[in-house]
Amino acid sequence: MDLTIFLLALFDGISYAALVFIVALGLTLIFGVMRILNVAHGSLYAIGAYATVSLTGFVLSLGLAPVLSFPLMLISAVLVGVLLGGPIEWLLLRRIYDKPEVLQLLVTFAVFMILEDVQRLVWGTQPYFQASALQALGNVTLFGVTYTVYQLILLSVVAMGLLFGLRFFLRHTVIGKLILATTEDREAAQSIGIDADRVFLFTFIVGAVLAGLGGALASPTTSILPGMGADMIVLSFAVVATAGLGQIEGAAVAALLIGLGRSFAIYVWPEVAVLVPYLIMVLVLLVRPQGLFGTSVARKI
Amino acid sequence: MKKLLLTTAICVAMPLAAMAADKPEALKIGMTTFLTGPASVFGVPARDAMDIFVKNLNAEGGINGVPVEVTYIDEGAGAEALTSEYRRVAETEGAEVMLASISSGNCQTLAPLAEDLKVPNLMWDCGTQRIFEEGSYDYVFRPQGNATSEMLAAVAYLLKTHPDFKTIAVVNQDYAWGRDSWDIFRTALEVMKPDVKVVGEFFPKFGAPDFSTEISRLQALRPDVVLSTSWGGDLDTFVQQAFQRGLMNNSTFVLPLAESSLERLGSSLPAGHVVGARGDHYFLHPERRDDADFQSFMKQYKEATGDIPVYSVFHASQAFAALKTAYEKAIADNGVDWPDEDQLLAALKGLEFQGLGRSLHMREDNQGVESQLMGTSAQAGEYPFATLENIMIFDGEGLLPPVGETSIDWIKGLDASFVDGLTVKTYEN
Amino acid sequence: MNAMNRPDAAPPPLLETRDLLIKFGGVTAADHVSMQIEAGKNLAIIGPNGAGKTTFLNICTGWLKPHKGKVFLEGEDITPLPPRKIVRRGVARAFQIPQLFTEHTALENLLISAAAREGLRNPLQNLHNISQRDEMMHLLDLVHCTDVADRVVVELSEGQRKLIDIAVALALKPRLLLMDEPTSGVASSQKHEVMEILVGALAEAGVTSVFVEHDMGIVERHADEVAVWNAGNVQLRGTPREILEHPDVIRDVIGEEVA
Amino acid sequence: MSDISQHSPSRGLVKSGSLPSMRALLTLLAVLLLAAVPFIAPSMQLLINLALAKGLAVLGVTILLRAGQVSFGHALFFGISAYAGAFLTASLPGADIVLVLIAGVLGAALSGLLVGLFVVRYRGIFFGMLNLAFSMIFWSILEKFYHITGGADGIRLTRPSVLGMALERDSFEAVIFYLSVVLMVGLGWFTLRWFASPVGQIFQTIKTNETRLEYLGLSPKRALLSGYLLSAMLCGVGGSLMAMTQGVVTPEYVWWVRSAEMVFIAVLGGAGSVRGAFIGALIYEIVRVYASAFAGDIWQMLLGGFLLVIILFAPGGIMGIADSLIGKGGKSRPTTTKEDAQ
Repeated sequence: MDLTIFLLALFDGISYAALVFIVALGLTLIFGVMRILNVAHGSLYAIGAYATVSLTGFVLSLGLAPVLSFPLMLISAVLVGVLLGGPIEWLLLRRIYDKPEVLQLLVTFAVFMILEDVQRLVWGTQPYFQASALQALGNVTLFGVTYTVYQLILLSVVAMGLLFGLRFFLRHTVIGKLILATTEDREAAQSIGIDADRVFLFTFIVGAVLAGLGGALASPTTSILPGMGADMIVLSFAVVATAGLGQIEGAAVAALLIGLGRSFAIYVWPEVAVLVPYLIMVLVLLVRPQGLFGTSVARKI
Repeated sequence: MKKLLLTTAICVAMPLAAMAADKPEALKIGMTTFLTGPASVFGVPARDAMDIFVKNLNAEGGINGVPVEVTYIDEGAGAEALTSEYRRVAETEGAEVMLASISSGNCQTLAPLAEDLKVPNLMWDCGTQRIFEEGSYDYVFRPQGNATSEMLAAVAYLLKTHPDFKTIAVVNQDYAWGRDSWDIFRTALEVMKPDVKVVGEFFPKFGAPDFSTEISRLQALRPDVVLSTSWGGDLDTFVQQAFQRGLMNNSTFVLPLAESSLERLGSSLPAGHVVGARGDHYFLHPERRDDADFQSFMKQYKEATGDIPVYSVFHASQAFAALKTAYEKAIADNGVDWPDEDQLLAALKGLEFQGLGRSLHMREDNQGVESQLMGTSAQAGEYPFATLENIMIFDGEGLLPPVGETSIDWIKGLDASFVDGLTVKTYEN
Repeated sequence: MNAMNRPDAAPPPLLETRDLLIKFGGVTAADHVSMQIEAGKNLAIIGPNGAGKTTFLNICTGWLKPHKGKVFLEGEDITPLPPRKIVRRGVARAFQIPQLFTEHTALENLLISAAAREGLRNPLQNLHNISQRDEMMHLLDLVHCTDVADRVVVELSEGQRKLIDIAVALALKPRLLLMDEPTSGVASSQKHEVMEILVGALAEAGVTSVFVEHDMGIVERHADEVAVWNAGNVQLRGTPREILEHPDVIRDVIGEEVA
Repeated sequence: MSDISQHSPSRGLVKSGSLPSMRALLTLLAVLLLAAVPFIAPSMQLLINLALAKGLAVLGVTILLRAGQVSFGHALFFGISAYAGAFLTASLPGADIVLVLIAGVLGAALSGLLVGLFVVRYRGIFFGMLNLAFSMIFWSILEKFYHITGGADGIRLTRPSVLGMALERDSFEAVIFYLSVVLMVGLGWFTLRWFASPVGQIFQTIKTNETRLEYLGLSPKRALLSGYLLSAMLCGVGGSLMAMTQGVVTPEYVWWVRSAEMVFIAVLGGAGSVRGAFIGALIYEIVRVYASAFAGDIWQMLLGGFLLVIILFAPGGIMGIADSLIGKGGKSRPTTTKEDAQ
């Protein structure tokens, strides 16, 4: 493999990893704080994409500039977080925090099934495509290969921004510290007057916004169609488990591993590309059962 | 009306001519189609079209006075639900004819089942050529072509329009259709233009949301031709991403199923790429677009759905036409009010019928002979999406292996003269 | 075998540790502990909280691996073995916090222990019908828990669970039983009675025991020997009388107990 | 993690007194009713057959629930067994039904051992997700190596012979149906006995205290492996029956949604309940087929809503509801009232 191909595979891997990371980030945040593995995350991702496409289509039909699709992505993501994430936590998850993890997981699975049909009822079955945001940024050519600025640069920048932004938010803001305190010991946090319910609601909404944002950012690059959420959820599970559940920086590393693994596989041995995320997950967990960055808790006797 | 009079006359003349079945209250048919899942891009339009066909026919009084009722079965609900529901509709609801299915996998499951249940089954959309090449059936018919005729038409059109290409790469969906269609295409290319080099073979997983890496590789490989038999969201994503990154300026794309994506792709499918339609299916069919039945359907469909019809609508029209024609033929041939099953099967054998495309007929192995329409994309400006120019319609007969031969073996015995031996009509647009 | 290398020496002690070292972060929980436990005696371990008593039990049973040093059971190096293999060699353990199958009844906890001991494998035999049932009922009787035999242990009092925890360990018919504060959950009025029964049962079955204890009254009456733990090592060792009258012990250990 | 299993492991250990219990009577009635289906409701036969096959696989998942573990990848063994049968009939046309079943279960057992040796080191979410990863790897392989596996369209499993006789579809389906009923009763009975046996009880202690298990001189991993193997084999039996009933196997047999569906059914029926596995499968399958037939494209939504209602309002599942209807109350001490042993 010569250097050019190596670099090409690297670029592809990074832009793919960036998108996967943004989605996995919300999943791992919710798990880290609430100990819930949210299967409906995939649906929120899909709905974020659908909402962006619809809003952008509407704005464009009014004859407004395509650049507006960028703020619309953010608006869609927030809408998903507040209108869907909020009620899911408030109406459903709140009732089951004392139930076993697996029942919680099944509740989110049920929400996933329901939202899959909601998407179909609202947006139908025909694929949507809305690439105006992608086209607005144009292309860049490297080693004779054309990349879109959107995928190669914007997605990576957004991913980095979210990573460092979330780190800063959790460690240096009051709300962030409240979240961290609740994560470490819910009862202790409540005893010093933290409203854990509100922290959970807030966290879930932030996680859902991240899922929606992932979908919104993915929307100009791909067809929006039924079933897109199911694939994404399995992939981001692999990222999150490889990283160690609840590990934010770890998710970035795992997303890169999986993204690069996949793109190098396409250059070297395309037939195994689809296996790569799972192989990496199994190999990592074989060596480190708690994930790359997870910490194992020794049982006290 | 003439047929009806004839039927009545025969009935009067030979009252004891045949054992007739009682005329049912309604002709119940079951149709499997994707209402959920990615393939609902074909399934839902076909269902919408079917509703129109049935409504129109029943408004005219149905078949010999018998109205038609369709029960739809969702192929997206999974294999168990599909087979149990298929049996329920065929056995309990008493459907006389079944139309199944879109997915080739489901056809392979349901064809033997139909044979066992002894219910006539029209395979209305699935592409796999294997069914009749690997088994013989009395109850299963296919009122359409198959993967072999579809791929050979694509090869022939490519060789006629781009005789000088040297390299080809393929990006197909990773499932049976993507693999089988490439097998046929490659085998044909090897015998008809042996100097072509295959420089890349990619089978991204079904429903892949991103082809960036494949496109980067294709840009580095610079093949003359890029083939993709993908469909639905996969095809849309691939073409959009390829278009965005300029790949479509360097390579000619051959997209045998792109007719079903034209409207969605909009301006992202530039001029000069090869588009196919799994048969002679095109909402501006050069031979049919001025016909009254064609135009009135297009209008009804647009009113009902707001879209232009895609090939699955044409396939549904063919299956429905085959069904209707077979019943009418059986009634006429036997001089009965309503045919029994054997009479219906006899009528289906070698049946000639016409849906929204050219007229078709069934071969002795129950495989339909369907013409194939190929064209080149053009952004003419009349529609906000690409339309076709330099359209060729190939006669179906020459594109199928003789009865009893398997496609791949037959294609291996062909050579470069095959293309010139085909019957083809060419239209500007 | 070490014993073979020293043909003229006395048979090796039942349990021996040599130079055990373990650190948690900056804290040295076992500081070069070398200790011998002879068969047939009840050894009490006393010492302030955090002195490393439980850590010592954890190392001896294989739950923790020492950073340095070795553990020998009758001369065999058992340091690398996991707890289950050490248990199989006759070392049973009862815990400070009872480790029971919380959704099973008291009797079932014992039956499972018996089944584990006997290696019962028949998938069609009901656990309640195994031939060790009477033996287990007897054990329950011994720890005064017959009346709660069919209660799920999660519903029982802390004291009852501690006793059942010990009974579960006894059901394994060990040679050596390590106990972590066996009477801590038992009402103070019953502590001596319980220890009486326990020590009697141990003697009857020929089981050597080591128990961590804070109650000096219990130590005085029921231990044959006492080891005083401090800062990760054995500070003193002797008969209960010698130890309890030792001025250091009165200052460091008993004083704390009183406080 | 999680005591998802709503059943105390010790339930059923003590046989209830001389009173023939309501529950045993109802079970007998239900089995007789099932056996009569081909005569009284022939149109339901196939549906119920598929539900029984699925129920056996759900029983496998149920076993793990008793140890507090949940696998989101048990469709793996379902699929491996089905493919083993398909490959067998492909290379040995007309192979006997018994042979197909044995090949399938062997395949499931072998793969269960291999995967099991690895996953028994993990608990909780990781256990669930690793199982998922393995099933997804196998799924990708099935899709990728389509020249061997037939890809997404799968491969046909031609009808096996029955004790040397080649049967028509009708008689074959009758054979498969009664074979499924017999296997349900037999394996259900065996599982109940196994649960109550020392090995089964030791397996179920994984849920409550592995430390004590280790200090009984037992290996928690090995204990979990024994149940894992049994669960894989049960999934294998289910997969084999399903494949022979359907006559075709596709990668969909292994797809993660199917694994999730098995857990779904297990919870629906009453997590940890042997009868619940089959009752859950029957109800699920019927709801699903009729929902997809009569509610067109919202069947998933209906099922999702159904699941939510069960988890939020009837966490004991259908068996929990049934128990309270029979009037035995969910909260009383299980040993004296509820017997799993027939």
